[in-house]
Amino acid sequence: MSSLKGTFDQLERDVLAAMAKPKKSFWLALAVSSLMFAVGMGCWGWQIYKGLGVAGITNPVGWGVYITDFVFWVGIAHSGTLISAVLFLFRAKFRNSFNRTAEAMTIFAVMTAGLFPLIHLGRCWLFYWLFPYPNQRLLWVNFRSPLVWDVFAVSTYFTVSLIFWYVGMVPDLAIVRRYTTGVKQWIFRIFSLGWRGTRYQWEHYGKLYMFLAALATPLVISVHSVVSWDFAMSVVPGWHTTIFAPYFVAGAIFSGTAMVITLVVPMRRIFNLETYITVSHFESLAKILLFTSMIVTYSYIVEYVLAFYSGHEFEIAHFLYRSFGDYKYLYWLMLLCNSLLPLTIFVKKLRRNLTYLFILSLFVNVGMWLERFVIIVSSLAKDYDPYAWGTYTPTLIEAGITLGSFGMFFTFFLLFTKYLPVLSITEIKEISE
Amino acid sequence: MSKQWMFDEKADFLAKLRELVDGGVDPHDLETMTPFPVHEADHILHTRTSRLRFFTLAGTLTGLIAGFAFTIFTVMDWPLITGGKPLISLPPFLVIAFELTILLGGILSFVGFLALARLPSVKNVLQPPKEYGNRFVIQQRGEE
Amino acid sequence: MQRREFLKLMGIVSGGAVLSSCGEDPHKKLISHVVPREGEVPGMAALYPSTCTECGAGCGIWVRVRERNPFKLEGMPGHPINDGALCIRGQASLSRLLHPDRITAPRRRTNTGDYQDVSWEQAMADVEQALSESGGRQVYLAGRTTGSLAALIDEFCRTRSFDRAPEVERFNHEAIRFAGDALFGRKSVPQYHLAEADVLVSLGADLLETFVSPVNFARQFAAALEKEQRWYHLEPHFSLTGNRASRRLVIRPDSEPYLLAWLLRAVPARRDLPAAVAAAVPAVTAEAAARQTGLPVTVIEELRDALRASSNPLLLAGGVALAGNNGRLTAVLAALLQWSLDMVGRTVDYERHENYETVGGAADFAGLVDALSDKQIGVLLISRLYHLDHVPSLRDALCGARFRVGLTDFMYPPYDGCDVILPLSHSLESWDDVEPRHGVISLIKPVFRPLHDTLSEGDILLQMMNNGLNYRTYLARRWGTIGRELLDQGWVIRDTEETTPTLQAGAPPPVITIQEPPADKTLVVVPSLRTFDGRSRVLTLLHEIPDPIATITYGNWVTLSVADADTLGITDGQELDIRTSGAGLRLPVKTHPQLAAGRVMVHTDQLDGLALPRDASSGEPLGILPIDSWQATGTRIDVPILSGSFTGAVGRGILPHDKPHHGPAHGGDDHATEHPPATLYPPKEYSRYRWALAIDLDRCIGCSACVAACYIENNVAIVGPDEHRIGREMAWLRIEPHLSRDGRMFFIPVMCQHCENAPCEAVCPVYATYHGSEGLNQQVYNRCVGTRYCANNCPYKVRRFNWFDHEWPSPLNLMLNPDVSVRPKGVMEKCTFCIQRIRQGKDHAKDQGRQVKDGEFTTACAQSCPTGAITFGNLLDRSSRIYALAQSPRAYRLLEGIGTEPAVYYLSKKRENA
Amino acid sequence: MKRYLPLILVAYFIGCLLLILVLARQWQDTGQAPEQPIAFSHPIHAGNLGLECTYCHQTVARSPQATVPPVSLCMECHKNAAIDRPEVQKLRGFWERQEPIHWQRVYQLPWHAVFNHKRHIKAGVDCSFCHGELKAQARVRQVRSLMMGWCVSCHRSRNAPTDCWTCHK
Repeated sequence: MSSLKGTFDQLERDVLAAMAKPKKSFWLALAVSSLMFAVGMGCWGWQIYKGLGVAGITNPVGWGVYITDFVFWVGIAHSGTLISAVLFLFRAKFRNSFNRTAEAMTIFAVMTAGLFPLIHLGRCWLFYWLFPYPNQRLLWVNFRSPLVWDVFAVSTYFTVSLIFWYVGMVPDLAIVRRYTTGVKQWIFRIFSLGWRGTRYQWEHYGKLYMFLAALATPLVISVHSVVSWDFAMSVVPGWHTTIFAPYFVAGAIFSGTAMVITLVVPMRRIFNLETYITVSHFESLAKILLFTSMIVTYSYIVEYVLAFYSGHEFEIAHFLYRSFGDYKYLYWLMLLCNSLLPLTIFVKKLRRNLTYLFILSLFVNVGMWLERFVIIVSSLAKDYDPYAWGTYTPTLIEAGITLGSFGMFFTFFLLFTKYLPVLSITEIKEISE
Repeated sequence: MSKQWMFDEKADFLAKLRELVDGGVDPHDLETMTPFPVHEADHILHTRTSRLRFFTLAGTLTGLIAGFAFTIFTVMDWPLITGGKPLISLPPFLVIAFELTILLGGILSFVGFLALARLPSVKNVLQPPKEYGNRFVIQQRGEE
Repeated sequence: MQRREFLKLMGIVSGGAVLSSCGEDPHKKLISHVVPREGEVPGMAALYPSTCTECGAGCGIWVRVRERNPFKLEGMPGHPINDGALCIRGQASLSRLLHPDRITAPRRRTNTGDYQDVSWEQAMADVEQALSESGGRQVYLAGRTTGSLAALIDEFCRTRSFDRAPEVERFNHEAIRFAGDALFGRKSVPQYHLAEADVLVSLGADLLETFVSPVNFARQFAAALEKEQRWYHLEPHFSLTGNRASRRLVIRPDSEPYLLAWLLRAVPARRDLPAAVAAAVPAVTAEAAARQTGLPVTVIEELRDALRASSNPLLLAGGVALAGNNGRLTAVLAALLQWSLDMVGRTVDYERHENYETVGGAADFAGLVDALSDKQIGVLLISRLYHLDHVPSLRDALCGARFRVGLTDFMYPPYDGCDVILPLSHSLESWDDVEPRHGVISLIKPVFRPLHDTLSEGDILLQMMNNGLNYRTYLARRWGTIGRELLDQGWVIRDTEETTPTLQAGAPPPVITIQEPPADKTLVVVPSLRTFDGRSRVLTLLHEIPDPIATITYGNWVTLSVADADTLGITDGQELDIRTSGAGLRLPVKTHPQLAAGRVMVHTDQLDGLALPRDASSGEPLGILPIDSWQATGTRIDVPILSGSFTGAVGRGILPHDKPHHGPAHGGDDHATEHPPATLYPPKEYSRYRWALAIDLDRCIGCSACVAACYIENNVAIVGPDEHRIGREMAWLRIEPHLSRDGRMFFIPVMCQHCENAPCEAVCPVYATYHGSEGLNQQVYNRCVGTRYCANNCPYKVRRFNWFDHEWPSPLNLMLNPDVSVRPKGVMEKCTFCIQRIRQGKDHAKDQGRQVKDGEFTTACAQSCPTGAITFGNLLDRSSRIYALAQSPRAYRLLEGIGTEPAVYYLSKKRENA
Repeated sequence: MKRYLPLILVAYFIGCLLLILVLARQWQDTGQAPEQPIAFSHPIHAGNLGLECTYCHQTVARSPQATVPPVSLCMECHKNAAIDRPEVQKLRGFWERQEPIHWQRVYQLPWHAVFNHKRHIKAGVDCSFCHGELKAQARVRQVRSLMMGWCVSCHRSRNAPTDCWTCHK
């Protein structure tokens, strides 16, 4: 079995084994996550019926858990395309082990993220007013609003990521086509577009993939920049700062990488993909994690320096409030998760310990969620007018919808692992010859 | 009638290919099917560089121009002042133009790819093509 | 005027067909009139004159009516009491008319103690039967009554042989009337001409809040501001009135007699006091007066000098100054000073006194209480009583009557157990007049069909008198020659035969002894700006608007000084247990930086049934109570405190002369040069109008009338305590109390600032808010999808989000302003500068082919403001008041440093408190 | 069967699209003409008798609302005129009961819009521009969509204000 064909056949069997008849544990996981999803949808339905008041958001904190979730999920969405596109352009070979997973994560995270702007709308049934389409009212949207940029950025990101993911999958779908029969085969026949792997197909395919990677890379950066501008474009002390774009991009990559680790560590074990996803691959990821953690920490410091150096009363008051005010525990917990714990990765032993990495990635996920929460909520809670100061406590509805978003994400992700090849077979073939 | 060779190893496949081209077979008459892109074969066969870049360029340029044109058109169509900013405020419009550049660039690249690679191939969807597994295949079109 | 002509006139105004309201969606129907009402144009608001009856001040109002529904009350310009302004309670009183809890039909008490609705015939028959059967005396006990109704009640009592009990009024100013009676033989409350005085010394009287005629006083205060009047206000606690005086002097509670006695001797008399009187005034040295009052000698000497130098002074005592054990004495000494400094007849007016003669003091009810306890009363008829907590003996004795007939609009506590309840029409449903001040008659006219099966008190009495008259004809007959003027103008000033009294020979009480005031901690009971004596508690809107001092909306509380809170280790919202004269009070606290240590402030209607000790001489409940002990209970009560911080505004560019400094480039105190326009773009040009608002902080007293006016004008939703606790109040306009760097309290009305460079506009994705062509920041409700980004980005935090659909329980929905939409859930809303009024004003001007004239119309807040603190107008009109104010060196704008260029100009205070 | 699966799918999507189009068309149709409590005839009054619109809709030029006439106005003529007709009998019934007539609104604006008849009349907009030729409408029918775009196009063409708050409240 030393022939290339033999190696490839083995590879295909290994990867496609994950698509075999699912085990009980899969069904259990699916049931739990879809139940969470259903709970979230139920909460949302109740919120639509009663009004946004069922959530805890209030004056002056008009954005709370929902926007936190939105930024969190957009952040999660970042690593997928980053790992795929940027590492592709850098010819970083270790990307092949999890680019498919990461891209799938991107798609599902963007889908999840995309729901939150709708959920947080007071009248979500009118969400289509956010799109510039010709209508009888002769009205357009306000292109000066960062929220419209969001609409464009997130939908572009979704579209391009979907194309990127799909294109990368076409040759693999053609492989699956070979292994399936009946209706299932029909579906794969349609979605593999009749791929044959001729030399011109490969030539165009290679160029397309490269262009998409080249387009996606600035897109990745722009999307989270735009998300950060939702805040930076405002006048709210604590939001209105120029470092937000790079700060948020780094934060997104940080949280996205953590989420990749969170997802791939168990997946690797469950689907026995140890041959293809090695500890060294994780070590590379851990280094990204460490690097971005330090950028994020640097940003935290710069924020404070900017505020205090500027001498701007409102900024100074805000940053004192952020670290010593109503949300101080969340703030210090965030620092622990995002700045202190990742420093342990400097120790080689730890960054090669998958269990440790997995636990650390969970902390980072929590920390990054808290970061967004702290930025959003504490900035709004005390801004200019002392009379209007207030605090915000999330309600069960918000918790339910957040839970539902995790449910949705994992539901889609579980279905993905079952119905699509979780590794890029073709690319592994390419490097393993 | 066409001829067909199948190989389990890439090296054998490349050797045969080189042999055929050196033997005077017109590369246009040779079609290969491989489990992954084999760039050496492209060198041997002098495969044309893909014209996909023109699609991408067209898409990005369209997106860029459309982004500015559309945003400027809408503010002129119903001029509404917000935040004391001028009607045509280019910095925010740049964001839209940028996103549209990427979006149309991406979409047109994909469309271009489908067109150039003749996908989706209806024939191959309705009737699955003959599968060669993970073999490297050379087909030579014979003279009719 | 012929009587027939007069009746015809009245018939036209009140008569005509009545629109029957039906359950169908009115928007799907076009309902015709059967006969049109003259002068009424459908789709346009009509104004009808009437008088506010929420308290006894008798402010004239215009009732705005559209499609025969009254939807807004406005002060009547030119009215002798309020001249165009209306207070917070007056504004809110419209909802009394349409309150869902009003009694809708006569009720009879059944054997089980429940009430059942009966017909008027039945109810009246029951009363008649009781009158014929019950035996014993028959007594008529009513709240304060003036005008024709008072005369009719007299007539009724005569013909139906009722005894008329003294009238019940919580704030009966007993001490003032006692002093007037004792010194001048006039048992009435004089009218005070605040505006005419050049030096005003007020002791305790909360002139700008509840005292006698607060709107009138507030207008006079505004007039006095123009004259640079020197105003000293002495009070033990903290009040809006004290805050607006040129000097607020905090004195020890109940220590006023020392000061007054000293002043009586220290200020040279302009009219001699009889020797006996002069001798009776205790000799108090300046040091003793200073020691007793807690004021420095220099300060009381300044007072003396100011009074001495004044050509037309006014000194008056009222409210908490008369609520202690020395209350009567303080009033007497104050009246003596009024005489000695020649105020009587000039600034203290007994000719046109306030009509309080028929009001009873607590002691006056003793006879009735005895009769009730002895079961001598057969039929007791009670009318317009809100509570009797201040005469508990009477309250507890009421059930001693064999048969009780209650005339009321709500089931207030005194009506519990009444045998028959006769529902009263609201004053907007009935004909009447009031005479709050001697010779000042103000018209009450129906503008609304009786909503329920109710009658006016006059009609009920006339029915019982069975003389074939109805109240309308009775009034017409009584008015006689003044009727025409009254109907045309809404009010009439009759000639008066009263004269200015002189000091009676053997006037003052023989011995004047000052009782020792409470030494240490004191509970000060004060009337509430929002609920008066508690009667306005039924008006939900008043709970929705925060008390301007505590910024608490719903619930009861006590106000505590910051120092005491520190010693007690108690914070806002924690419960304090106070023991005073044996009784206890447990309420959450709100700390206030302006309250002196050792004082606890509580509103009269928030005592939770605490029985107040009584004054030994007058029997009146005391308002100054020594606190025996206090302690924090450790319980936390979630009262909605709306203000995030009283003290946090310093250095934020909210208060005048209080700019933040953004780095070294800017600096200095002059606001005009500090911040150059923070924009790269050329300023926006306007063609005809640029609407703007100016708010004079010198005039703003914090009374919150504008807030109530705004609520009603703009259909702002009432959301209730639970929403308030988490910060979801809907007020478009709020009064923010802020403590300045130098320790003064500012009340700053904040509404949408209609910024030139509005941060909210640029961030709305759907153009739901944008800059209109006349400079308004416009919020298009139906375009709003509810991202709330605008609210986040508003530095003034004036935008309100509809977290739920709000309901106006029927029939409150009738008072919705038809020109303003009711915002559905999920939509952002905010102050519009009353765009509907702008629209109508421009519409009217356009009909005449001209521009809008300055002052032609104004916003609801400006219209209601008793001190004229708010000015609305067009900045492009160089001759307008708003232009002049915006150019004033006093003008500044909130948070100028962030470059929003607001259209609301605030004018810093002219005269500085020391 | 399996062979036709894609075709079925395509047909399904096209079907959905068509359904949406049809519904959209249906939704746009505005020609509602509800039945009225009295079958008042504009052709007779405005057409045959030649009454001016303002004879009955008296406030159209001085108020935001055109208003339906009060019953008393109808009765000024119908005390004597055409009293035998059944519809006039109905009218007299209302009058005798002194009961307002609840007409069905034909031209109905949504809650968030204001409309000022006076301004439009004074700007020279003919009644028929929005209400159609009432002389020909036996039963009054909504002839214009009253949709925002319709209002705005006219405002634009006549240089009338297009500030949102001109019409929105």
